[in-house]
Amino acid sequence: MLTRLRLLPDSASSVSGEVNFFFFLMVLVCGTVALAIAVFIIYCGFRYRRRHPNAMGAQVRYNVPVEVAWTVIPLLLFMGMFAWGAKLYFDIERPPNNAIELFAVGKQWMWKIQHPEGQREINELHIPVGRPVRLTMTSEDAIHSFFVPAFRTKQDVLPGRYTTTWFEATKPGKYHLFCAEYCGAKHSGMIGYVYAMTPRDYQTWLTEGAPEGSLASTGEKYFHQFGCANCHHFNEQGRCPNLRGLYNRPVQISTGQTVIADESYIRESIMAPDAKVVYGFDAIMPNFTGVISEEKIVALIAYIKALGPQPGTQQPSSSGTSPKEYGAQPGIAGPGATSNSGSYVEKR
Amino acid sequence: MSEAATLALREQFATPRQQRETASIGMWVFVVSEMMIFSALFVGFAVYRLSSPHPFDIGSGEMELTLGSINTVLLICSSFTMALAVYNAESGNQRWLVLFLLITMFLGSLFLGIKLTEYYDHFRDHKVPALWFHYAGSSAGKVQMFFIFYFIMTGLHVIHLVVGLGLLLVMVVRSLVGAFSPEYHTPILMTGVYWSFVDVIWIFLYAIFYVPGFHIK
Amino acid sequence: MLETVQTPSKPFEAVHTPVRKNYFNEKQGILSWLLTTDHKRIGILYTASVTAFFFIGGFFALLMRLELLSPRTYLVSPETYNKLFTMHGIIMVWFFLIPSIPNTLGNFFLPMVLGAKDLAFPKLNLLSWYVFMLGGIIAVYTLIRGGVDTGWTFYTPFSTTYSTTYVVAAAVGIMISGFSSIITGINFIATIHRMRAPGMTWFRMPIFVWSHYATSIIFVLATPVLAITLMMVAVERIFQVGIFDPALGGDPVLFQHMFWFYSHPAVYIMVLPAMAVVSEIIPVFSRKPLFGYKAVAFSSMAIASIGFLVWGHHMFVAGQSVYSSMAFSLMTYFVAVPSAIKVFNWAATMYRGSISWDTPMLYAVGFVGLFSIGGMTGLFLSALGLDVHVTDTYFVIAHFHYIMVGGTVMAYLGGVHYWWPKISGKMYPEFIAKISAITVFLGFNLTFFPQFVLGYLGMPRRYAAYPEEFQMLNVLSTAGASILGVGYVLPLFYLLWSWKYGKVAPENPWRAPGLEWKTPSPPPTHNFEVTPTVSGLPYDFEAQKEELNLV
Amino acid sequence: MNTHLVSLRSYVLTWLALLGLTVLTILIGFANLGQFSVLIAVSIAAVQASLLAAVYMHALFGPTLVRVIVAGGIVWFLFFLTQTLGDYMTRGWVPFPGK
Repeated sequence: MLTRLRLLPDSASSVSGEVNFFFFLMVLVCGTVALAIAVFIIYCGFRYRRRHPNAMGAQVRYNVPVEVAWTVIPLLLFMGMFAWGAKLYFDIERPPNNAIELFAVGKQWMWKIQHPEGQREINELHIPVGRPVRLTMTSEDAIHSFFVPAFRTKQDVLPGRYTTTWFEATKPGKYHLFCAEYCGAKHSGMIGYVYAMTPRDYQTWLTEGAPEGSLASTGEKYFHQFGCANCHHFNEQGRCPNLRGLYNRPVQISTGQTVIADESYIRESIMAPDAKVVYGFDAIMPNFTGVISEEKIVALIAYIKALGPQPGTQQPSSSGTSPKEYGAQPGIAGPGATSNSGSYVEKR
Repeated sequence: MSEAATLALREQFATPRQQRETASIGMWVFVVSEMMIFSALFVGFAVYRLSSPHPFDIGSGEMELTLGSINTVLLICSSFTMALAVYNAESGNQRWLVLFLLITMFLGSLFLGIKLTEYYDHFRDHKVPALWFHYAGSSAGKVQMFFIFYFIMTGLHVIHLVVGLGLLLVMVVRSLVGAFSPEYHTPILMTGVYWSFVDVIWIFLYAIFYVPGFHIK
Repeated sequence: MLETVQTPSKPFEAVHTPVRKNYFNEKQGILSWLLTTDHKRIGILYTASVTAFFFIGGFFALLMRLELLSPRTYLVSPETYNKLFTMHGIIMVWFFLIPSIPNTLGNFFLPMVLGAKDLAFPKLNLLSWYVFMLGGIIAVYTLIRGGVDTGWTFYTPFSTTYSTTYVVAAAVGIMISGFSSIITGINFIATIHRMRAPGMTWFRMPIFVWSHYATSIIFVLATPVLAITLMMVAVERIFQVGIFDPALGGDPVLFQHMFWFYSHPAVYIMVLPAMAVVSEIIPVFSRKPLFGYKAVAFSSMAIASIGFLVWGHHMFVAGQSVYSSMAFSLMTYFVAVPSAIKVFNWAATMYRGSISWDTPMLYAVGFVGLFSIGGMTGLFLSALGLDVHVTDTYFVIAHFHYIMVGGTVMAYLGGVHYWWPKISGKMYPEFIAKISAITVFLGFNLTFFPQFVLGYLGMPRRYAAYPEEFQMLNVLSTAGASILGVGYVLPLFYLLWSWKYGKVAPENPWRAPGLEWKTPSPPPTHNFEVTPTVSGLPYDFEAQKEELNLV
Repeated sequence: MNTHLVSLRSYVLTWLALLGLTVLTILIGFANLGQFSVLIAVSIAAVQASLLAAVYMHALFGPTLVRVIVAGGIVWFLFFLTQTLGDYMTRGWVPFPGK
């Protein structure tokens, strides 16, 4: 029985060490204070216990220096905790540029993972050690939460929206994957494992899986199946915008604002096409809500990402810096935008 | 101290002044609490309006601006007549007190009638979310969101207005039996505070639901 | 009225007298209770109701702990388990913790501590109990029909779209009980402002009043938001329109903002009155004025106001903006300062006191210890980078149970024992009471301390089944829960027993300086035979030395 | 008997001011000011609400406590509004998507 008793979780990601360190430092600081209070109270309880039924304590009401001290010192301590916590949070939340990009769809009650190479996994996630992995996640129903204790990472997965999380495994092994946001009857069954593998094992795993095709090629299939290709031609003659080179570029929309065509924007354009219509086009695209599943959208996004730039134009850098304006026709586009993740930027 | 004031003094209070002030504080705290009820809806509306301003403008364009404006004027006038009722209660002028209370009730009922007419128009135009909603243009979901907030907020306001009318009726009856005097008319004061609060809420509803749609028509 | 023969010089010694007329025996019969406007009787009505709800909620907790003995589901199905924790949360939060202290001890003692005859609006007070009971009955009806499985947080879109249980009924029940909170808040605020005894200025009010004032502010400002949020959930569920459902253009995170705008301050509704009780008990059993009175009074107000600015710390991983999270985290650290000040002040009050370890003091000191641990683990949760790992795990469960059970319930029991002589006119049995206080303390720690470890290990909350490596700690926790259960059942029996068979209590058994002890036990219907006047600071043992026979 | 808290003159002037502001609101609505029209309309509504509260609801003439209560309520509402909107408006600021 005792062999089952564990007191500490695995520490297997690039941030887990610092989280551990911060945690135990907090335990040390708070533990010391708690112990001091306890010892003080017990000491008073014995030292000043009532020895005579009519006895009265010292009639002291306040002591300003002492009170100021125990207001200011905790405040400073707390500010330190805040600063460190915030810095750590920033590190946990901001993905590096060279991450492997995977997609996860949560639904009652399973995790579906899609690799760009085409592998699909359910309640399992295979990743290489030593490379950051970024997950773009969404839910098909209630809110879920992607939680890997060994990586000290957790992110709610919301329906109708993409959220992201990232981690870099540092130790090969098999780690728990939990859903941490209550999502219904079999919430506690929405669990799985993350397999962190050495790069070589990972390569083997990738090739052994032997999927029919990459995620992008699946997306291409859907691109034709759902009739996208009927309007979205890869030239400027179609009734709809040319999607080549769209990904991660600024797009001017009909209200005059500019948005970045990231995953969220592409998803929104499929599910609510009239929300942000590209400047110069009519809102003729049908609404695919309820027609297409989140997993198929993911494949379509992978396809659009893989389309690459228009022949003859410069390949944008992978981080999306200095992007070119993406517009209906050359020359219509407004000034370069700096917005991110589909947020609005007022036209100057 | 008049007999009415003495009779109205509850046993937990020492003086009529203490009783009056306590009532006033209680009423104002209640008003602030009511304000927080609407505040949640205002915050929700602000969030959605900010994220999709154009569909919300379209929604405002569906509002009947004449009726809305008339209603605003009606409620402002009713607050005025309510204030006059309070004024006459202070001077013990029973007849005028009852008259102004009745005018206030009349204006309030008129508002209610116009509001219900508007609701009927929305129903006719298929603008009632869930029951009968149809919007042909783009972003129908967001336009519907506008109407959801419109119906919840104005509906809640109408409920408050009806409660106010009920209070006024009670005040009319109590005035007629001579319950109030220059020394004791706290219930009239409190009714006045409540009624003006209902007016305040409407003024904000008018600003957020009707005004942005004027230039669309 | 029968005259008391107690000698005024020794109000702390019991004298057998013919039974006086008091609030309890002056009128008899069920109707005299159901139509009463006496704040003391309404306090008793509330006490009976919340005790019933406490044991209903506790029963669910017991079933949950039994289920968690095994890593696999063996006792109840996962669906039932989900209903168990939901109903446990709903009943404990809205039908026990929120009204627990303010509506029982607060109702009973706020006017007495202020030297008033009654609350400002006695009829509204009675109305609040009926409204509360209506809400409670709807909640129990929900329970009988099969319960709710959304978690007490009602997160959308699960609650609005996917749950197949009685969400609307539960939401309506909670909404209605919310109005009882609002009524109580209005009543308390008006009372504190205008019903104080002659001479009782703001800085002569005991902390009990200050804390209840702070609580009332939260009642009045936060509860309406909950009511309207739950109404929107009900509307969305009934009409299937999208207010929060992303499929129709809504935003589930907006629901979380609105919900926590109420529910975080609600935590302070639960704990501020507990602090109020402890701030009364510790000075009396140390025979020493509360140390740093003004700091404690202002920290109550600071908690009530800053407490409104921190709700987003429940949403650090919920898809909230990073900058927003930082602002909320910063505010959370600010609100921790006044809590820390209070703990230090309570400890300092004991220094150089004359400490007597009666049951109320045991509970109060237990409160200080458990509340400190609960508060300090709150610092872990408000540290952004740590919260990512521990939020939505058993770490959170342990943290808020330390605050609410270790804090509020300990203080509630302490307060009930402290004022029991005044409420019932009888003394409770001291020895068994001490045993039960220690049982509660030990059982509590055994139940919830292992959950901190479980949380850091990564066991998510609301799991009916869990990986085997968590079993050992869960078994420990369940063992603790059974001890805790015994500790909670004991007082129910010996307190009721003592009401009939206990020793007669004197007017002021603890030789406390507060106004509520300057009237017979149990008090007469109008609290005081003569309206008291106040001429000095609270907790003034020195000034009442003669009267209380202290040296 | 002169026991009036507020004079008749104040009541009438307030009434006229309220009606005047309503007319102003309507004019603002007709002027095509885009998203500013709702902002201005709400600001005017706030002025109207203050007038109503101050004169018709006697907030200006009653005890200070009443004004404190109202101010407190407004401040709390603004906390609620700004902190919630703050989340939505800062979501795109950080160069990583989906937050």
